[in-house]
Amino acid sequence: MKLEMNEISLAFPGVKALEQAEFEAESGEIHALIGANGAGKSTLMNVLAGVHQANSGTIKINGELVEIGTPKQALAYGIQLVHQEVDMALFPELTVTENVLSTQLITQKPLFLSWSAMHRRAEQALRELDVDIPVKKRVMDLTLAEKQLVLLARALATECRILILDEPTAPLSNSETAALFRVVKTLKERGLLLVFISHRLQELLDHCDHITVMRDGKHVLKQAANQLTTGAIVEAMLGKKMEAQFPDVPRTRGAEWLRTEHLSDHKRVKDVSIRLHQGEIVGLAGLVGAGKTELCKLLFGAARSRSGTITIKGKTARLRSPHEAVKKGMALVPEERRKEGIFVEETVARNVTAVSLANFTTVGAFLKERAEGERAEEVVSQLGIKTPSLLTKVRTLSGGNQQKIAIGKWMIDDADIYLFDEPTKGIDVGAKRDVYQLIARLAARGKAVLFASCELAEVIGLSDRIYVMYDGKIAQEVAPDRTTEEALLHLATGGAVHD
Amino acid sequence: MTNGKLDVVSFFYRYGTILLIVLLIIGFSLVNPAFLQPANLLSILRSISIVTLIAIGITISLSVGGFDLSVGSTASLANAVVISLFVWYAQPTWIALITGFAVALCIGLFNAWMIVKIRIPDLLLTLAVMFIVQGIALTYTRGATISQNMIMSDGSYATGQIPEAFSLLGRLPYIIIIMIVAVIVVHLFLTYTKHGRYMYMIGGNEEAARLSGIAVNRYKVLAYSLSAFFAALGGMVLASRVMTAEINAGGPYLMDAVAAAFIGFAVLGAGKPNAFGTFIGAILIGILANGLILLNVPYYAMDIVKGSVLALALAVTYYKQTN
Amino acid sequence: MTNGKLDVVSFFYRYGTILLIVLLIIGFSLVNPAFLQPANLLSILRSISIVTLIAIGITISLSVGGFDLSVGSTASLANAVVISLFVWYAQPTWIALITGFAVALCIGLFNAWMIVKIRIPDLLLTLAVMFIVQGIALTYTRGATISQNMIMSDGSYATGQIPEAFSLLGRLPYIIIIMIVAVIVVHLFLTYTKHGRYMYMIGGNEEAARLSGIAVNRYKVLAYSLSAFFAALGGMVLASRVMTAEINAGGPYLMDAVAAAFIGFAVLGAGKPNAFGTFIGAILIGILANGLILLNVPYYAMDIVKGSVLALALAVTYYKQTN
Amino acid sequence: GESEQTASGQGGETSIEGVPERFATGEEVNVRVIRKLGGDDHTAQFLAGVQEEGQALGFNVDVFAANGDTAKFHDAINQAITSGVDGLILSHGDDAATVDAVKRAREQGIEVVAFDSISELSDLDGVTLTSQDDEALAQLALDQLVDDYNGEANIAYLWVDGFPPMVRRNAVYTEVLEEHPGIQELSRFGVASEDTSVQTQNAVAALLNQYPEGDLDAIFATWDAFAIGAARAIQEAGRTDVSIYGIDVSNADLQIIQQEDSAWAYTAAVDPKLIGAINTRILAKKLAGEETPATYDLEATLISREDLAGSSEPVNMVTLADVIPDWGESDAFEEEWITTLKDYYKQ
Ligand SMILES: Nc1ncnc2c1ncn2[C@@H]1O[C@H](COP(=O)(O)OP(=O)(O)OP(=O)(O)O)[C@@H](O)[C@H]1O
Ligand SMILES: Nc1ncnc2c1ncn2[C@@H]1O[C@H](COP(=O)(O)OP(=O)(O)OP(=O)(O)O)[C@@H](O)[C@H]1O
Ligand SMILES: [Mg+2]
Ligand SMILES: [Mg+2]
Repeated sequence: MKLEMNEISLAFPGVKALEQAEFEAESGEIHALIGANGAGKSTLMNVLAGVHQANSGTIKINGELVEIGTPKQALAYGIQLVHQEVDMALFPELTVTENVLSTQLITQKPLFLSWSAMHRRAEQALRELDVDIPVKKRVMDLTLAEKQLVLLARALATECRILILDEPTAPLSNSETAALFRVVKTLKERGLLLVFISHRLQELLDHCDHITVMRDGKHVLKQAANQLTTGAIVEAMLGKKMEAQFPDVPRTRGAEWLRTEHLSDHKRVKDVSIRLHQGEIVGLAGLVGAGKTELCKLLFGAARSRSGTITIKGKTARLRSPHEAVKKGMALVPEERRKEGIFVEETVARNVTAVSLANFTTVGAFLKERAEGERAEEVVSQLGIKTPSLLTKVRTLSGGNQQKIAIGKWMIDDADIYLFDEPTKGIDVGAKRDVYQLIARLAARGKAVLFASCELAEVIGLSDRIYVMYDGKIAQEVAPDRTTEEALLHLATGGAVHD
Repeated sequence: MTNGKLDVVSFFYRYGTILLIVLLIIGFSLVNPAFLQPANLLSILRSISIVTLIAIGITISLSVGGFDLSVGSTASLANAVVISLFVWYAQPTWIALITGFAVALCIGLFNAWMIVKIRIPDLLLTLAVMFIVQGIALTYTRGATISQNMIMSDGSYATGQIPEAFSLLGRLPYIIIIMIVAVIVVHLFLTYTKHGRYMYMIGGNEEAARLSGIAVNRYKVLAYSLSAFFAALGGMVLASRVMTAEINAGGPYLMDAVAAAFIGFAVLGAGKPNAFGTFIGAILIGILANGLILLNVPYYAMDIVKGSVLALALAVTYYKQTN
Repeated sequence: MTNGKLDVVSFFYRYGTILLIVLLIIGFSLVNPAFLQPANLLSILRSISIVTLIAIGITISLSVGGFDLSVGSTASLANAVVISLFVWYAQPTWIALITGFAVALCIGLFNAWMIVKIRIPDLLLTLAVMFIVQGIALTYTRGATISQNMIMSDGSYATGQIPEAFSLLGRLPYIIIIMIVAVIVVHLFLTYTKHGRYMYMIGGNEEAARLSGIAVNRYKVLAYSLSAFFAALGGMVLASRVMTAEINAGGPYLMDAVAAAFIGFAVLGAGKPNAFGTFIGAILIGILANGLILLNVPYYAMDIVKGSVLALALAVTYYKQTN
Repeated sequence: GESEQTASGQGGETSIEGVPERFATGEEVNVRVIRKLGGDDHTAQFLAGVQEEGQALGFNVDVFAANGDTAKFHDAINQAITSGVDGLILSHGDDAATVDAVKRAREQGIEVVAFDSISELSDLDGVTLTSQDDEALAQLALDQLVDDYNGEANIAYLWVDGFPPMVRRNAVYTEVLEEHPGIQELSRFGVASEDTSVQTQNAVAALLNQYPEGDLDAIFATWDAFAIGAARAIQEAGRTDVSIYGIDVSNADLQIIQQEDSAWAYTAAVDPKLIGAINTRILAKKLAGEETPATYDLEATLISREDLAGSSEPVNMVTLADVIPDWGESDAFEEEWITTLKDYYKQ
């Protein structure tokens, strides 16, 4: 089967998301779709899946013109899309079973459902993915990674011919990513066409057959993966050569600013003792579910600890809310941006100034909107946020640009201790570099940075010291220049310490 | 937190409302043994049947993530239509019933159409429709009560009689049977059929449902039609019970029905609008109303107790999420 | 879609409600020139002032993503407290006002506490509190109207008088001034201050607001206190206008206030609850009620017109998102 | 009966002399008062009247108001029947189902008195239907209006359909208009809702703007909630050219009537408390097994602003009796044994 999308154009108010975009792929291949944030990857795939209707252009399957106006029509052609924003595609109050089988129920005819059969099918679909999530659990109680897996299971549980995975690996760690690609490979062997969107270029080069690169809504390159290098891809997607990934900004380590002793919440964080100095980037490495997010939330007062102490700049702190943490000079870029980081119905400017409004007030707390706009403009250009204007609602920005906004809002106010929880998730390589730069510059300016990530390479590349977390505990502290990804992975999966 | 504590909390979440009902029954019957007489228990069931029917309508609209505030007026209008067909036009029972349901269906379809096509948020649209339907009901009856032998505007007397068969609807045991059948059917429908699950999916995440290829609009139309249907059924049972059509007769049921549907969320830990829970919610309200009269609580203080018990039921339900 | 069409749609979104008001004014004054007399326009403003004050309370609660249904009962209670302090206890104006506001504040704090600490959803909790406060108001007045020189339960007569100063609140021009000042202050507060901005952010995404270091709970407490404050202010202006405390006097304002606040969402394209929009919404409702009386529309048909105009306003507002 | 009251056996068996057997032993009498309306002052006074009289007679009186909810009204009646009360006083049971309910109550041997309820009740054996004489109320107020303006007046009519008393008052109004073609109805308004008085106030304010000074002479308000709203609106508009002729009275009404320049000139009324008291007395007679009539109309009185202005003290519902002869007093059904019983329980 051959899929052709020709001259697809689509304009949203203020942006031309797609301009004569082209996409061609065939069954039995894994086809990577690459592009900078806002290049139009998700939009193009949304057109294919019937979520958006193109203003012009044609879609052909096996040379035949097809009309895809609704998700239902797309499903009829066997087109399945695993959405980038998982929360947009899940039913939080319903069980895992119902979420996995949500497209499935359609094809079943009997009036009454058999719950036991449904649970079994869902379990089976999950087992194919090698994951173990209780099927009767409600999806709102799952972690982001688990939610992602549920979505994958949903796609697998359905008869499908074209499976589009829009950044499925963003919340996954290396081992889960590997498991995912195993599944993807078997699907390919079954003759499916897999479209894979990701910003992790290496994994695409390793696993994909063809690569299509988009830039600014246009097709720029299609080639077999084995003829490409990361450098070539990056050049195609950014339109310029890529400099060194990890910045080398000189910094000096100062006083100890954050310290925890035996910090526990008796659930996901156990007996964590870490320290963080001024002018230092400390990595927090660990697989999905290791407890990194929970630890960050404890440090930020967003969750309650049950025992242990937190010391900030030498003073024991009892944080009862993020509000208090912010007052003590802390900042957190949370993991789930859509739920926790941004205000989707507000404008870019208002998002960016959300935490620093106090800087833009006159007496009586009245706002100085001009000053606010000017500062917002600076942040937008500093982070390279791609937005039609400062007054655009954040809802309409691409995933990566939303992530930049979640980071950007902490850039105006001067916090001292920065907690980054997976800050590079879903952003393109160019922007990743910008984020690394930004973090390094923060440290150089004498801030203390805790950098939690499940991408071990970036932890190694950026950090001065690394704590490896496993099962809620700090497995070990390592120095980045004396370790490798393999060694970290070993520790992060509960392996014993070799020296 | 220890597991023991967690269990207590989730026990309360599941069984809190039912426990509250049991405690109230015990309390009331200790104070006044008359409370436990079968006749009194039957009166309680009878007294909640109209609220339950209307609340089931609300429950269905809640299941798709909507909220139908127009059910009270729809009940009023159905009440007026049915009685007027008997009294003014001497129609047989089946014509009256069909007409009543047809009118309600129009309201349901109008609601759904405005919500689906114009995308007016449910709460706002049904608020507007509540006023409109209330006005239509009032205009239809010219603001007067319809009753047998009433004086018509031309000075003659209305000659139509309300058929005996119709008056059975509001009598024991039929009134209770209608309620129980409605609860069971809707509960099975929502929980064990494909359509019910789709409705919950739409309620849980409309966008995701649309992406899953569910015919969201069709189910919303269904939900608002059913909601109007049950409101009309409630209005007709009311008509049969009081044998007249008073102005805005269904209006006062709205708040109690909303309360019953909301209490029902947590019953047995469902966490979702569900017909069985709604029934339990209605029972709670009904027992309170009945027991407080038996205890001679002054009528003006009853709202305090009702509100407090509602708040307590909510607190028990939602305290779970606090920790 | 062409840009021209887009502009028409967004023009309607922004100015639809105001256009509707202008059309109504032109229509009514063509039919009956009396409509445009200054005296009549003042009557309209006077008639909407209480609704506007209560609706402002709702608007504030909506801004933090909540919904305060207890405002109507709070207004009733404030009305009863103020009049009773005058009539039963012969207190001076300032004590009566302070007590009234203090009582309202307790309600607001209770609402906020239950919502923030027990995490009961706003709509449900304030529904329960609505019943409770209504019951408290009824019990406090023993279900009777409080008026000067009334007979007390011990057979004596109430001797307190309502001070002249207090009765000014409900008279022209003060009643209109109070309303306009409230609209302006709240509008400035919500739109141009840091606190207002924070409240909208909480309404937009509570979790993100919390993680942005905004003291979410504190703002919720503020919002519900302000909501109760404006409800109480509405109740007191009502008290001054009618000089008695009727049973549940504030209750009927709830629905109109909700309608006004919702219509206000779209005014000038705000897309959010906002005090100015709420005021425009109240004006729309007030003009309708007044104009329809001048047209001699039977009262029972007024609800139809009111509901239809509300639906029209909503349709104009939300049709935008359809395309 | 005897005029001497004697009570003996304070410690043991009670026996009250000179009263019917049913009350002689001091055996409990449970009375339930159920009113369909609620939320207005008339209700509060009516219930207070029943309660006061009932307690004076040594009854246990429980009251319930259904706030206009018919089904709730019936739930309360059912419950009263189930719990086996001795007597029932119903008020405003104007729906057909009330007839069935009262039939059932009678089958259980419960004595029933109903006020302002559906007329079929008077056909039931042993039931007394009392009413305010609505025709008389309307006639009194309208006659005064016709008189004052010599049959030539432009008026506004405040009335709402849907309630039996309103229907009866309207019938009189239509008749009077036919008889006096000089009386012109310019406009009408009426709502029955929880905030009737305020809505009326806004509506009359609009009407006053429509009819400038001199165009409108009088307002006939068929309910005091209308009259209150109209009076306030006229006062707010600062007009003195319009007079209100109303029906019903409450303490709040009296305060408005007595205000300086009040437009409310006349109101025709029956003392609601007295209604309650008389209903109770009729019930007592039924319990005693005495003969009672099938219907009873309570007499209406016309209260004028001038009457009230004559008083040096502000007048309220109690002191109204000092101003209006016979107000609130009636010895209807005040049998000698009833006085005896009251005296006994006074101790
Ligand atoms: N619903 C929408 N309304 C308006 N603009 C939109 C909408 N969806 C996407 N856009 C815009 O279209 C452009 C392409 O967005 P798209 O989501 O396709 O990017 P992407 O390539 O998937 O980026 P990322 O890697 O960040 O996910 C962006 O500029 C975005 O702001
Ligand atoms: N809301 C939740 N409900 C139940 N279990 C949860 C929840 N959130 C996290 N967990 C579990 O707690 C453990 C630690 O989760 P946490 O999110 O802190 O991990 P993490 O290291 O940050 O991983 P991730 O890469 O997913 O962010 C995991 O086992 C996860 O399954
Ligand atoms: Mg994307
Ligand atoms: Mg995490």
